[in-house]
Amino acid sequence: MKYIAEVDGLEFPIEILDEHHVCFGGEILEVDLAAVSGQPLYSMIVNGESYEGYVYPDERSWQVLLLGRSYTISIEDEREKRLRTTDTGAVSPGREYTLKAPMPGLAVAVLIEEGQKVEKGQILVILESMKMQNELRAPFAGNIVRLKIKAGDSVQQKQILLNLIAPVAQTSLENR
Amino acid sequence: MKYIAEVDGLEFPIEILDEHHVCFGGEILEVDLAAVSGQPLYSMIVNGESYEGYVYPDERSWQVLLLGRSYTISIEDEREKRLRTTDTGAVSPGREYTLKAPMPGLAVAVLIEEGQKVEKGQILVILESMKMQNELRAPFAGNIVRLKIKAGDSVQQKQILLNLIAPVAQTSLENR
Amino acid sequence: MFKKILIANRGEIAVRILRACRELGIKTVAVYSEADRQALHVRFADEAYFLGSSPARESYLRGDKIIDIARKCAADAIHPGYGFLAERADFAAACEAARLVFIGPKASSIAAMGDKAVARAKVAKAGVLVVPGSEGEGSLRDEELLAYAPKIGFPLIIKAVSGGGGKGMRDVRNIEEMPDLIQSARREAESSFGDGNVYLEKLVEGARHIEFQIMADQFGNVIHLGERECSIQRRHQKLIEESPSPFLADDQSLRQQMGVVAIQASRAVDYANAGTIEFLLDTNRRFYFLEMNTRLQVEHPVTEAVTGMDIVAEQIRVAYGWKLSRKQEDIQWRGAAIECRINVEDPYNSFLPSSGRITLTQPPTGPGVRIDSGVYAGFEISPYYDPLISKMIVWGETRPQAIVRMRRALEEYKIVGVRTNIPFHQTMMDTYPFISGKYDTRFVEEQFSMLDAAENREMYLDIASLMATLVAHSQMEHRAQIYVQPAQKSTWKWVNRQTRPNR
Amino acid sequence: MFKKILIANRGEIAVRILRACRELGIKTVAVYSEADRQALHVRFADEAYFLGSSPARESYLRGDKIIDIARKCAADAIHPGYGFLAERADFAAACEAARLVFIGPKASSIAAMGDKAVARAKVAKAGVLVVPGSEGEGSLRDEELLAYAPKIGFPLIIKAVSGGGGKGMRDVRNIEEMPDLIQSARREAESSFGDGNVYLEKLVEGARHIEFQIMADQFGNVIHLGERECSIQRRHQKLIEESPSPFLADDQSLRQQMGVVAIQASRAVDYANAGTIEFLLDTNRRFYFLEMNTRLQVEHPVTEAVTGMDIVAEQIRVAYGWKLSRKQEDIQWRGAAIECRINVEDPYNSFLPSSGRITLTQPPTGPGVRIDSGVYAGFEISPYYDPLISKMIVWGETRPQAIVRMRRALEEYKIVGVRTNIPFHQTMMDTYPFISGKYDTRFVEEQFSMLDAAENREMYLDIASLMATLVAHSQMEHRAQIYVQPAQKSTWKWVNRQTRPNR
Repeated sequence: MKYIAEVDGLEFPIEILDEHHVCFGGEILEVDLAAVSGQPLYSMIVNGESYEGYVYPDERSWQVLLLGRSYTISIEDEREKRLRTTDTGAVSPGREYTLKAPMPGLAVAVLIEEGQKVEKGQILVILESMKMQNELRAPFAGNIVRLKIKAGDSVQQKQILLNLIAPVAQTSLENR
Repeated sequence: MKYIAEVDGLEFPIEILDEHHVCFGGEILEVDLAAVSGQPLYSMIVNGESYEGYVYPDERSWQVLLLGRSYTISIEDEREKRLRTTDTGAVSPGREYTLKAPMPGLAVAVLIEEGQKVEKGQILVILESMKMQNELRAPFAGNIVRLKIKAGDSVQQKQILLNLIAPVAQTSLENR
Repeated sequence: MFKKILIANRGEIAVRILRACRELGIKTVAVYSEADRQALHVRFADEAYFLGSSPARESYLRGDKIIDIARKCAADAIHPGYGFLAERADFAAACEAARLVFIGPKASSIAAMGDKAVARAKVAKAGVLVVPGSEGEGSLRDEELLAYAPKIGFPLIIKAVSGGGGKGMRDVRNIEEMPDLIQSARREAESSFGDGNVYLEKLVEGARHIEFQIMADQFGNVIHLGERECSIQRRHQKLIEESPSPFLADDQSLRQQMGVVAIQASRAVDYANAGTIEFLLDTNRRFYFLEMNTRLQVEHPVTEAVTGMDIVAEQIRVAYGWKLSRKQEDIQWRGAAIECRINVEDPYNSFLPSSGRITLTQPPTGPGVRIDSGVYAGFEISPYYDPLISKMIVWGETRPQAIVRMRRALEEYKIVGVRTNIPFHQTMMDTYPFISGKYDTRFVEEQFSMLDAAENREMYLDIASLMATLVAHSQMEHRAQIYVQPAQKSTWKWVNRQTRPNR
Repeated sequence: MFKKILIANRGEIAVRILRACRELGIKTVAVYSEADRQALHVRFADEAYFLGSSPARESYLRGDKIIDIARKCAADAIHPGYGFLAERADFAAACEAARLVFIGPKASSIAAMGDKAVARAKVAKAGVLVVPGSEGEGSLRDEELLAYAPKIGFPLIIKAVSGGGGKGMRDVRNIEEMPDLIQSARREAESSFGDGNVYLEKLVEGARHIEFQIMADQFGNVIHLGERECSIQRRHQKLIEESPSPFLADDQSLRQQMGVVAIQASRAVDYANAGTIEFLLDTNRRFYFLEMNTRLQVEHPVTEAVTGMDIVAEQIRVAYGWKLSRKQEDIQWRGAAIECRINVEDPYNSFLPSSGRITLTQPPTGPGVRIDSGVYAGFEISPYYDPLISKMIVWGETRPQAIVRMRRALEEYKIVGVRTNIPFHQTMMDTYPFISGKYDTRFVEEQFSMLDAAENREMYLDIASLMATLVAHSQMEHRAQIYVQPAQKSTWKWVNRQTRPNR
């Protein structure tokens, strides 16, 4: 099985040869992956080097927490990729981002309106939780297409607050 | 639901009234039992007193580890008990004990023969495990009815080593 | 000695107090909200009583219910911990009225230090510099605050009158942004302390936050246990504390002087039990009295680590009426200690709080490591309370040893199910300003960024990619299809690891 | 300093050594057997290499393979930990030959102390009393041992020549039982050290086992870090150790004297690195040299707790060729420390070992508690190795404080899935002879019984019954049937808890 892992704009071709061998960047590596206590915590020994990290699935990608550092990695098997890249007819659509409440709380302030243009990092909503005022910001520049709450609403965890759409120009590299 | 709990020869009648109330020794108690992390570790609050203990099922009884002390408790619901005690026709059979290997190891010595009479506490088998010589003893006086190993055998965990039968005289109190 | 103590708190500090009681042979009573039936403090206590529903104002802030329970179960004292009712003079008074010993200072001392105006007047009389502010004016309305601001000058800070723990604090750079900030400060103060009153205070630039631990008995004996450096803060929330302070390390006379002042300030309000005098040090090593926390501090363990004294046990002893167990000259400091506060906040997502069930926790152990935690694997973190779930304290023969030990311990600490700020601490421990001890209270917000800091650390792009791919593969395997394609060259080379910095 | 160290061990001690390396900025290499792929030392190491199948003789005793791996991965030193290859002079020599630094004494010192005859001759010359034994005769055959026994007199002990950790030891009361005991001792020695040779030694009655921690560099500097009391043993396996020894507490001159002798003994074999001189003290406070352990001891943390020195880090530094970091006069002792060895042995079932998967572990934390463990929730305990899975060390300002702290910590320590000897330790901490410090090496076997000891503790028959019933009920509920029967009286009364001793 062949995969392409993409992180920070770099692409790593990775071929799984068998349970304990992969071809990584043209080199054969001996690997041993073990889940610790059946958790998303993994012990990986690769050519004798021992690593331990957390691996969480994200919307479209995987987040790896390794040695006190976080990596966002998107993985596709080569078939998928080939199909996507050869399929030149279609235009890659503008990205859509759905802002969900990270935890239950009170929306003490909603600082934008539906249809409004926002900058990357701009504060959209202030959510009070754990006695703290938490600022929810725009992950990238775009337009607010759906606004589902108003100031004073109390929201449940994972409740959808609004949708943000990026101009078509955005490249997939900004996935990070 | 009514139960009789028996420990150290004492009998405690316990009636479960509802999820949070029991009648214990004629007194109504407020109880709240919670399993910790879904383990056989329990937090129990009874009339405001907070206790935490391990509760393991045994062959015929329950073992409770509480405040650094171990209790062996047999529980039967009153129907069972009544049936057993009224059913005077039958003779209560001699107890049979099956000695299983507590863990994998090597039987370095088998100190008894099939059919032999043994005393309570007498060493039956010496099992080497974790580099230690472990003496397996008779839990009560009786006769060896089936001997399934010989010195030099290596045995698996829980493998049956022998069976011991107590004379009919034995009372159930010796369960402890 | 006391027979039974009720702990009017939750989480790690309730557990910390339970431990002290147990070691003193005192029975313990826990109180708990709906969300906390399975909490560690309930499991560890000798007795536990239900308090109310999850929001603090319906449970842990219900002093009336708590006193009621204490009397019913025949407790003879109440330990308030920190936060909640710890600095409420009315609660301390109510305990007294109910013939329950409040393990803390007299209500009058709390009131005196709680009223910033009185507090500052008193210590100012003792010749101590104080940070200029509006506290003398009583509680002002919004327009009054806006009018007063120019007298102090910008930048300034809005602070909650019944504040603490950085709650209800806002920095103000100019008059324009002030109105909104007053609102959000009042909101936060209201929800944290049930009191939305705020006052203004000058913001001292480049300041360090250094505090002194005080211990006093009821016979007028007062000693200090040295200082704690608490300048690593974010939104006025302390994140890392250490003792001794690297800033005072080479300045024994300044430490001496501050210690004396701290003791004077405590005497000024006739203080008994444990307390903390907070100072601001400006870049010219001038120190200003900030406030006194009339309670146990979150960061007390770093002081315990270097002095060997059990501060909570001492609190209980002096509250019972015993003399201090040590004189000032008996206090000896050994080595260096650092504390990292482990919060359920995601440092990669602007420190948003995280809640949910902890599915695995593996605390670091070994030499020189102490964990004070209120959680365990299987426990559900509710959104109702403070995000602090655990404190990691390390001790070393020297500060550098403490830092490397903290690095080691942070890497060992595994918590699955919720996001924590452990990566923030790991990054901080590799940051030059922290290592060299050259930082002020603005460092985290103004100069520190997870991303920039990360730049200085080696990347494991290849390892991370491989790990993610193997995990993805094992999960996709069932629907995987073998797909043959022409071999392809890759110019990319396996990273040479000889140069990897020590983990 | 070393760049990379291979740790030729497993379990808690491998983890302990890994931690020291990490704090020194040294890369770590773990080796593991089939059973240990998921072990903590493999997870924590920078590199990990497979050694062989689970039995020690095919993995952790394979010095050849280990040296081979060390060279392949370019390690420059090997730390043997304790047990396995730690006291094998041939292995130390092989490392030297392979230009790998053996972190421990020179092979010649190991050999000298390994040969009990040489060892005793040397220290006897230094005017130290030695326990009479047959070690001078070389390895004797069974009949020779039986013939020699009367010269020593009964009771005596059969000991393994390449012994340690109580393995292959047997007490002999009379000549009749001796033949069988020789056999089982040889068997155990063979399986533990690959050497079935044994010798005889007089059994000193009412003796206490007190040992001194030695630290020496390669420049002839030798210091001692004080004593450890190790008399709480079962089948010659230490179960609890403490420092200082309550027996020496009031006898500074004897401590002084023993320390000097310990240093002399080490010099006698030109010793370098960490080592331990074991003494027996008889009831008349006469002390006899027993043997020297030329390695790190399981119980080293109690010494670290009272001196503040990191013994493993110091081992690595002196092995690299640095001078001792402290002089004798720099060593200061603070407070008291106790260690309980947590074994997977069921104290309610004649200490039979237990194996299986640990489903939950909740180590105690808080002030003054240190855990050194090699296991975690989800780890499978295999039957191939030592039953020691964890060590709990507590420190207190005084011995009584350390004891109450240990009680507190033992009660907090939750391990589910395997049976441990924690209840044994809990019982011991409540036992008068231990509390008063009046015990000898025979105490556990001859005067201590879980049952008798339990008699002195309050029973919770009612609570235990209720808990078991509620659990049983919740599990039987689905098949439960309501059964009405005439009400019945019970003369039994709810137990009054006011009198319950503190937990």
